[in-house]
Amino acid sequence: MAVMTYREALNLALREEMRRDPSVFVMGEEVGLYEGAYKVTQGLLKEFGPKRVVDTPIAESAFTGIGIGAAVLGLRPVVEMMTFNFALLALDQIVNSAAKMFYMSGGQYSVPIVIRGPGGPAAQLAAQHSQSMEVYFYHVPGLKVVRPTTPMDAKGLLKSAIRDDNPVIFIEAETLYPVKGEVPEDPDFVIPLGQAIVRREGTDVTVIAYMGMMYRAMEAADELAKEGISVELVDPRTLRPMDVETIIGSVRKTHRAVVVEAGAGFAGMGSEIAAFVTEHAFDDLDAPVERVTGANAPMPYARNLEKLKTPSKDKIAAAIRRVCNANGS
Amino acid sequence: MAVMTYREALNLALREEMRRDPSVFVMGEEVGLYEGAYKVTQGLLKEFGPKRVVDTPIAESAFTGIGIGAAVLGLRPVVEMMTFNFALLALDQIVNSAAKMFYMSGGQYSVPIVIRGPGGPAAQLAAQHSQSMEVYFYHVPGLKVVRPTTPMDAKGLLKSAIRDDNPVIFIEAETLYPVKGEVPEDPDFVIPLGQAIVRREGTDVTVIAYMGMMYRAMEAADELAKEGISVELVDPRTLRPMDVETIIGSVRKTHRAVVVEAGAGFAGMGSEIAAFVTEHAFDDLDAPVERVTGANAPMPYARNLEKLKTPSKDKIAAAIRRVCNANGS
Amino acid sequence: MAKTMPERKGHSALGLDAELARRLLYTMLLIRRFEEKAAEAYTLGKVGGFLHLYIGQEAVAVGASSVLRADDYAISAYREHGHCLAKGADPRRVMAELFGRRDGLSKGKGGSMHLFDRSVNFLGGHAIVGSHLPLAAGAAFAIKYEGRDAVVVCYFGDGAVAQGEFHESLNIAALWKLPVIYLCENNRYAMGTSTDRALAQTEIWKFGQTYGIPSEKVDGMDVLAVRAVVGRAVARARQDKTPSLIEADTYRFRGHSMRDPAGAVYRTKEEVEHEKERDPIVMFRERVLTPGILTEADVRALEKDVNDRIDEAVAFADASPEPPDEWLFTDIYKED
Amino acid sequence: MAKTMPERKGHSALGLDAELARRLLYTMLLIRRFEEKAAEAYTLGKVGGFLHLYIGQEAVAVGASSVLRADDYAISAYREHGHCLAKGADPRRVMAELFGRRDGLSKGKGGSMHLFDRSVNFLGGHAIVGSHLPLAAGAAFAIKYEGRDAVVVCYFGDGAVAQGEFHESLNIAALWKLPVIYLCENNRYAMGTSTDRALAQTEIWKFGQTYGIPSEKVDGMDVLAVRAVVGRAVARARQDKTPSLIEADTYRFRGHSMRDPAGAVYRTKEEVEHEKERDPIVMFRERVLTPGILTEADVRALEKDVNDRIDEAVAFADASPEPPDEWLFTDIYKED
Ligand SMILES: Cc1ncc(C[n+]2csc(CCOP(=O)(O)OP(=O)(O)O)c2C)c(N)n1
Ligand SMILES: Cc1ncc(C[n+]2csc(CCOP(=O)(O)OP(=O)(O)O)c2C)c(N)n1
Ligand SMILES: [Mg+2]
Ligand SMILES: [Mg+2]
Repeated sequence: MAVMTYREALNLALREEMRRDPSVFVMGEEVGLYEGAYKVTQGLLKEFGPKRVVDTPIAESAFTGIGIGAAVLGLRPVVEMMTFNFALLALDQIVNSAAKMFYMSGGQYSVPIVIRGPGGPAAQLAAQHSQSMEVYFYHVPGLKVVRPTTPMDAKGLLKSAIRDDNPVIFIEAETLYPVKGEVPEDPDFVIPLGQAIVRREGTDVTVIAYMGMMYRAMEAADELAKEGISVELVDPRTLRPMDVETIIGSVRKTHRAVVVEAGAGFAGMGSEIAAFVTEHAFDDLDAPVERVTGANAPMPYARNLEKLKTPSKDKIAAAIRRVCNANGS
Repeated sequence: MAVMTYREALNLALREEMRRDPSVFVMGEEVGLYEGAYKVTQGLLKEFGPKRVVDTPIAESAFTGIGIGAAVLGLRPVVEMMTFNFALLALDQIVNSAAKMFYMSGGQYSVPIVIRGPGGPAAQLAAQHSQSMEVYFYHVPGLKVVRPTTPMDAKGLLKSAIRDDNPVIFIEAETLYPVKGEVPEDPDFVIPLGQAIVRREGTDVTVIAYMGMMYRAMEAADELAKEGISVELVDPRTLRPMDVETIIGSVRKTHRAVVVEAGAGFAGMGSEIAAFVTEHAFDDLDAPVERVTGANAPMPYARNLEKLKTPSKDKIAAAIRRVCNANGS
Repeated sequence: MAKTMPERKGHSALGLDAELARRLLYTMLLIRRFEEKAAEAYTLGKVGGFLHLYIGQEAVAVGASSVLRADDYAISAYREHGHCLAKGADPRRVMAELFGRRDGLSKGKGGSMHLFDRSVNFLGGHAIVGSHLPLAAGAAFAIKYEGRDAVVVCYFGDGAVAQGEFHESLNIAALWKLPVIYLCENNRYAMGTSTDRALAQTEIWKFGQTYGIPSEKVDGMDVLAVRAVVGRAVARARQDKTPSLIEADTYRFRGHSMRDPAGAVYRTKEEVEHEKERDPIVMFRERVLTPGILTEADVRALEKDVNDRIDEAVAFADASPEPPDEWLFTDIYKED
Repeated sequence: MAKTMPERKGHSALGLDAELARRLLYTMLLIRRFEEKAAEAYTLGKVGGFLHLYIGQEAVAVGASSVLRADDYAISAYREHGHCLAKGADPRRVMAELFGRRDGLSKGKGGSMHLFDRSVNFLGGHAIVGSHLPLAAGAAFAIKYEGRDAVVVCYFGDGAVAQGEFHESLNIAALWKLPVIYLCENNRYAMGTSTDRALAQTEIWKFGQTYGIPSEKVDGMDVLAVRAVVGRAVARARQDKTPSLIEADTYRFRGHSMRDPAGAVYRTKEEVEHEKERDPIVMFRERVLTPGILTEADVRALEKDVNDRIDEAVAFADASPEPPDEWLFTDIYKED
């Protein structure tokens, strides 16, 4: 194991897969000469040359479609969205071409593409540049959707995504790029898509969270441990396919659940998780599932308002306390 | 009251609002000379002329953006998506321009636009032309989202949408256009956005459904009435803002709930409804909320497969029976 | 016997001998007959959804495909029966797809708008106007990446020209020198919208000039003219990866789809009748009969072959069962 | 005293008298100084997020705005401080917006990338590249719908030219004859991508030709040249609703944003130094000093006015409180 940043882990995953498989290439705005707006592709142009590290014009729909077309012919494109906010311009290609081609062709043409880049709340980037974008993808049959929380997951899941024969939406986070963690250097290390992970074992309540919210949930769990509340933390890692079993298994044990998400709450990921947890573990639940979500507002620029938009450690802790104090306990 | 089709009711709403307010105009592909791909705009070109009934090239992003720009200056555009499947091409404009401009400008520029057209399952139109599109919109703060089930609602809600100062996504259904019903001819008749309606009173279970699914739920309710199960049918009509109160009120009374939706089930509208019903009425619920949803698959072309994709009356009835037989009763 | 096979002698053989005449006429007749039967099946309720007929435009698909190799690719929009058949798809499996049956090209899951045939490198039937233009560039990108000399022909309508993806794709194809031929079938209408109501520039080929790529207009009713122009574009794409924009001046004799059967609101009967005088099949038949390249008997024999083959296709489709219910959930994800 | 007010004598007065010279120089200086102070505030952590400086490009906004009336509109992307100030916004409120304070133009909710000022018809700051081109056409549509003779100036970068919305908007603006002036500030780079790596056609003005609209290139470092070219375009738009495409040849002296301060990876130091010799403010100062249109004393007085005004803007922004917490939830929906 080596200690490296989330950014470095992604970079290593790209390098390893590009070395392993000549059909893997990277494409997007500023991925080459500029080495990535967030430097995830640093050094790749130097190692692999312009054929495999392709700078594109600002034309999200076209270069995503080009990636899809190339994937249909058997290449394995990794298309970078400089940020996922811009993926709305390519959404038709992703939803109507990438996700459906295998089905519409009756299994003739698969689309082994990865579309990756940062998404979610950033630092004072305001309404158009700070959106939690997974909501546009995880509903869609034909897509897989990954949100990796740790450097290790970033590496292991990105490698799986690249090797997957289906379109994978891989949303990183600007705020996590500098986060450090242990990462296996073994180029054969992968983490299968569709497997949640229990990040911390506990007995009183299950908290389901990912990305930045997992880090805040950890802080909340630390705080609550001092109060005698034992929190189990589950990270879905892959949002589609969702590892329902691991989550339900945990809730069956703890009898309580809190879902945390950064995005706006109405009809978000938390809604689905709350719904299936309740469906599958209704009789095991001692309290309704609590959702702690981003405010139902666009992202404001002002620092103080921005802070209020996304769930804080305190809000998460308060929700955990609430479910733990709910009757039935 | 007159009896007219859903299509005619929409047409009448457009006419009345265009007569009432010269700033209302209609824009989209084939809305004028061709009188609408589905004839919703029939006769409008003749009555209002090409200045107010504007045929556009096939350029969804641009003409939606043009509508938004015109709305910012105070006009009230009604932009037709020939079908909502094509709205993905305009999603960036809708989400990043229309929904956020009022907020980003600190309340200076509102965007009184209606974007309307059919969406949802149609007849053998396959994967790209038969999608339930509301999922891309109801999550977004700044948008309102309407799905009108009956001719009366179609008229009353479209008029409210046009008068509303915010961007309203108004999704009709191809399959409902020929459906007939009573419609007030009074040009002052409107139905406020954000109000659910109890379409049928009942005591044993609340079924929440809209559009085609409401009609199937009605058939199921008829069938179940014969078995002695009394079904209350609630139609949200507006998905955002959602009338949580009416739905919760009904569930508090019946203690059981089934949500039906045509779209794919994972992370759809049903997830949100199931989640908030459980949150608000957990102690009143005698069984977990059941979701009856479209299959998590793209829409197939073949008639037999297509039929399986969308919830049938039988599937709805079965779910209602299941919740009614769940322990707790 | 004539088949819809790619020419074996190489694409530069543009001289009109009996073999070539037979092949071109056969394929145009095949498409025409296929569609007449499909329309019939539609009115009988055997074909559902939207059905967009290609009748009148056959010379474009046939002329273009006649210069393609088996390892070249074609991709199209939703009016693609002709493109798919001309690339060599089996009419039986195409018809079965329209019928929504298990032996259809896409197992009945795609339908008329989503024909795909991997065995002949037909990359589909795409129904969001403009969306397949980037896909075509992507296929061309892959060809170049792999160092092959295949090419991609991308058929699209005049309606797609107003879409942003037209511009984005042409710009990138030109910038990166991708071996793709953008072949616009200008049939003067996008549904009910004539080109002059949709485009500030109705000479569509001129758009290519700004990007600095070879751009030409061709009589899309003349199969030999199409063959010649596309042949040159294919040679450029093959040899030095130069993309092209070609505008084929053509006309659809039917309405936009079976739901617009007359197609009469936005154009006059006279116009339609006048255009029908340019029927590409009638004209080409004259062209080969007059100098005696083919005889009347040859043509009758071809017609009979075609009719038999299409009757067989209908019978095949009729006999093919519905896809099994489980197939609703297959082909969503590819498992390794 | 000079103000950033629209000219009162009418847009055709292009002769360079002292009054005009003062106004143009004042506004360019104002923008330059504003941004220098904004950059300072950024390094002090008072401004957050992305901050894109306009330094080097001032002649474009100032030349263009100088021919606009108060009832004309302007709209831009995220590098819009200059466009907003040139249209007449109060620097105090612009600075307060950058500081995220309640007295900012957008109450602190928008920030540097989303300046809006209804009082001067500035339609915003839009941060999705290409997305405001249709919005500009929409505003022009509304003007025409209402029978007014106002116009819209839409500023955008060379990077937006590759986006589909560029093509869609130009086509529709030309087709419908909308009174919009598309003014491309070609500063040769979109972040780190030079135009020749993004566009098959780097002479951006040429794109307009295909749509049949007047298209011109202008030296974007020469405020009078910009004024003249945009003045003609405005006259055409006002009188007969003809849209135009103008390419202003300009350069950004700083990096793409404060996060790319050097802007040195993709261009050479020599290139930057060379371009700085075209500094639009230095050049214009020479231009007015040499023939004595303004005196050195005049210029010094202007500079002092500008510095005072910007100091005042910073003080104002500093003093303005944060927006109250409740404002997170206001301005999402407009209630009637
Ligand atoms: C993005 C999008 N918008 C609208 C439609 C609806 N539509 C289907 S075909 C068509 C007209 C296309 O015309 P053209 O490209 O000229 O092709 P043709 O039908 O003439 O072959 C339209 C508007 C669509 N399928 N996709
Ligand atoms: C759709 C979209 N893609 C990517 C970005 C990221 N981005 C921000 S600015 C920029 C470069 C734009 O360059 P240009 O249009 O030339 O304007 P300039 O910065 O030179 O003023 C890019 C790629 C974005 N904001 N929007
Ligand atoms: Mg056409
Ligand atoms: Mg630039």
